[in-house]
Amino acid sequence: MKPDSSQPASPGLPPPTGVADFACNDPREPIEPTEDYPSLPLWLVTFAGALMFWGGIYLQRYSGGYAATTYDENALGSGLAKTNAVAQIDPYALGRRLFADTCAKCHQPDGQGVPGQYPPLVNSEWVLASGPARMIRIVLDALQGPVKVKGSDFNNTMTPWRDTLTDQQIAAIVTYVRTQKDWGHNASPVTAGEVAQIRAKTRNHSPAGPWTVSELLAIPEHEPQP
Amino acid sequence: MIIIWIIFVSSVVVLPATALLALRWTARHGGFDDLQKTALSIFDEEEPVGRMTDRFPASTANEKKPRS
Amino acid sequence: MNASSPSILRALSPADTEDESQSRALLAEVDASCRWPVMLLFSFSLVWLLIGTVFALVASWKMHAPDFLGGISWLTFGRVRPAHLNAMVYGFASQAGVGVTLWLMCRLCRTPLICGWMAALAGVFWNLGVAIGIAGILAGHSTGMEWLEFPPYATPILFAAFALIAIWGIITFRYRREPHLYISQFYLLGALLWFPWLYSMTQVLLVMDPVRGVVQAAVNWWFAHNVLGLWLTPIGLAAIYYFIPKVIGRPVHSYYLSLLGFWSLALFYNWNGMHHLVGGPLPAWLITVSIVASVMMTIPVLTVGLNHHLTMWGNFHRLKDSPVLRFMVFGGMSYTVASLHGVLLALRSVSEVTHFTHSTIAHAHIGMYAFFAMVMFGSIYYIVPRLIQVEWPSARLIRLHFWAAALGILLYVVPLAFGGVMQGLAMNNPDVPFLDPVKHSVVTLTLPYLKTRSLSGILLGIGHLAFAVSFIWILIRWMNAGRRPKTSTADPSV
Amino acid sequence: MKYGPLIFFGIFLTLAASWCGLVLMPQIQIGRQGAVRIEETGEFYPAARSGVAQQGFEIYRANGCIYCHSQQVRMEGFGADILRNWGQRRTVARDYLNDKPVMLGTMRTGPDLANIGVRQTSAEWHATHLYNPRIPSKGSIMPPFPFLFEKRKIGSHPSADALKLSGEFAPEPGYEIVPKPEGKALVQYLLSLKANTPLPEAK
Repeated sequence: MKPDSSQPASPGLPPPTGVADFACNDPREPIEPTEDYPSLPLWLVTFAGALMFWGGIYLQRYSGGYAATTYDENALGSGLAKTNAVAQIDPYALGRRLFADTCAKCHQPDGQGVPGQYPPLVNSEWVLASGPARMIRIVLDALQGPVKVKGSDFNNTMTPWRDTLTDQQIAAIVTYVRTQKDWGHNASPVTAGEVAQIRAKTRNHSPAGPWTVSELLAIPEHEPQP
Repeated sequence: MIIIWIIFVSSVVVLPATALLALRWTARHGGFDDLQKTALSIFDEEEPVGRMTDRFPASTANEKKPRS
Repeated sequence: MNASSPSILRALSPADTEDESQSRALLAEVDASCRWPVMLLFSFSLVWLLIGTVFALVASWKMHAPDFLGGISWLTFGRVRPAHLNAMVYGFASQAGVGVTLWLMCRLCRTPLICGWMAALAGVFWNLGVAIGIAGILAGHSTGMEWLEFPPYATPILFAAFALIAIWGIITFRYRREPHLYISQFYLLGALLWFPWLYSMTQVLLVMDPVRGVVQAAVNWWFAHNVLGLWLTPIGLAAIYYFIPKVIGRPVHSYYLSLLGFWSLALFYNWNGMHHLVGGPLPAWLITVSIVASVMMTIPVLTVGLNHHLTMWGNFHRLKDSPVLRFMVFGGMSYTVASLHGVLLALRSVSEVTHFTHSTIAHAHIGMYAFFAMVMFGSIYYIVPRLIQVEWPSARLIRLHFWAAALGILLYVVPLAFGGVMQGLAMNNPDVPFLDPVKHSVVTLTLPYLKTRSLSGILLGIGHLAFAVSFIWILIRWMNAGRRPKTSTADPSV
Repeated sequence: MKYGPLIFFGIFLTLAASWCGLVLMPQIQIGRQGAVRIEETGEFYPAARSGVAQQGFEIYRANGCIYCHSQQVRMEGFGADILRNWGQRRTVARDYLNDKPVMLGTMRTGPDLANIGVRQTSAEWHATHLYNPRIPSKGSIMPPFPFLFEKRKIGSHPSADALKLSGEFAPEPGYEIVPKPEGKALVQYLLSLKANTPLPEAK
């Protein structure tokens, strides 16, 4: 099948960049073997060089001295580790975040709980008690056995948070729940100090397991100051 | 952990050195002489330059008009 | 040993007319020898494509309707998703890739398929291995490592298939008649040799005598990313480098650039496996090395992209009447987009947001589908008519396939990449609760994007059905043509 | 370019280089890390997982939980893992010494589970959540795992670990939903996921 000469010479080829101008428009014209080869576009070579240079710098800067136990890329390599200043945390915001991660799993994000299983927190007489003493104890060592909340009965075992949450975190959660704006709560907030005091006082109770309603009712709502 | 540095330094020196040697050997043995011909090696001799060798099949099987 | 194939200079002198017929006969002989193995591989890869698409639709639907098929243990999301991944990667992509490799290697080496039984045997092993592997995953015997979920009783069969193909590749390359090494042969040889080494090394280090602790994650992601970089990408690029010049009848713009592209890919792609573990429990230097390698990948990607673009310069108007060119150019451009998106995702500050989100999935699908699958579709549309000397039955089906696939993958990738970034930003803001049925939360925020993904899945499914109908139709024609007396049908490519 | 051996050499060299860098070096550095003795408690960390929890690990692997849950806590200031109370500290290589395979996970469609055993200690909540995640956490897109549970006729009295279900989730009267051994094992595994032991390198 003869070369197709009816095809117009295609103007498409870009200006040859040092490419031997093989005569594509006249197929009869033999292609001379050429010695030179098309040189690389200069911008690509400089870009590659710049990238190599950046790579070396980045590798040296963020490799933490190639140590086996350096996980923070900013350590060792240079002094200025990324210090994120611990902003003054607003307890309400911290409480809301922790509530969403932990308590909401059972008491539901809207605080209504699950009828028959997990008691509600909204307008619960336990939450809006004048003093936080009983609520802090419940959060620390949990509650089990039959309990009446807003008229309906619950009988489930709650998980204790004594070993999981710090005093500041428990104070933030209790403050958040007691002063939740959407639920219309405005009971008194709680400080980490009060939680620490109760945590120390009830140290001997925790091995005996969660509180029961009768034990809690025996404790005054306001913690007697020492 | 001295073994790491031995491997590391040797690989950083040996690897590029072998690459450059291979490059020089290829250039000397005419590896890069005529790249343009290699680019043409996929074409048959009688395949004209610049002509399409693939198109949508004709709409009905029978009228298969050969396209110029 | 190799009959010196007629060089262009001698062919032009009139005395050499019989050379042309001789080279035309040689090509026909090469195609004829490849016919059965390659058609076998393409047919089975199409079967796996359809099975993988079904798994994909089930998995995607479960993302936003979790109770869908919820009660069946072997269809739970955790088993359907790895089944989809393996059906697509090892069932469809690798097998179609091997089919293209067989044909392309024979064409470029100008030698008929040597010991075709080896390729056919490999095909049988392959499908056996993938079938057993996927049954194992659905039964719950997955090894639990991403990209390596096949249980230990399936992987030896797969490795045997890979090894057979690699051996075949070396033999064909050894007895090649065309002295010149076209760039596609570089990539194909690379793919054929890299993958069996990679696969066997990983099986030894992770299944037979597992390394301890987090080093398993290092080996896992060294393997997983190199499956893409050293097996599928080279085959895809080899196909593009061959088919774009072949279809538009113009040699590749600069052979020199393609050499640079190959060697920089070989050097840098190897190293960037650990960008899947940014921020993870691995030494900082390991992750930094991979991030640097990922950024270095811009060099081969720009080189290859530039080379293809300049080859296509002045010929973009030809896209409208050539199906193969459409798939190839779409695949080539998606390769550049996928790689640059990958470089972006590898940077630490970006990875902090997008690491555990759906934008990783979007990146995976630009690379796997928009680049590799589309290139495979294009190659099949070019190769099959030349193998069985029968033209594709309907142009409308091919157009439907192209537009359904192209629009489908765009509808998949763009919303999911964007949704992934929003998900990441919300996840990094501790005040946004992770799950809240009513208020703005991370899970409810991603739901619309997951629904658009299911929509795009349906569109892709339509494209695959169109492809399947087209493929079965041409097989039927081939069967009928087989019975008709052998008339010398004109070479369909003219 | 006509020379095959050069290509084989190049292909082998590049793969060998990356194998040395990304596989051999980490194996040399942290491949032979052992458990470390914790001063306050005197035990070794990481302790081997109990039998039931190990069976739970196999159920976790078989059902592909890693495709939506990660098990790695990133450091303070890189993502909000610690602020979201997903962990008290970042996880390091030593936390995963006994896992085969390591379940780091790359997707967080669901929350990170590296420290779930500390954050959610109620086995009953986990069992109900696994049976149907929409019971305890409404709006969840996690698939249900009813095949890890079985519906049984109530014998003389309801069994201890029957799930407390109400409303449309409860089985018909006279029946109860009880976790199979696989279900119990998975719950025990989840409860065993704790990453709060202080380690020197995890500051």
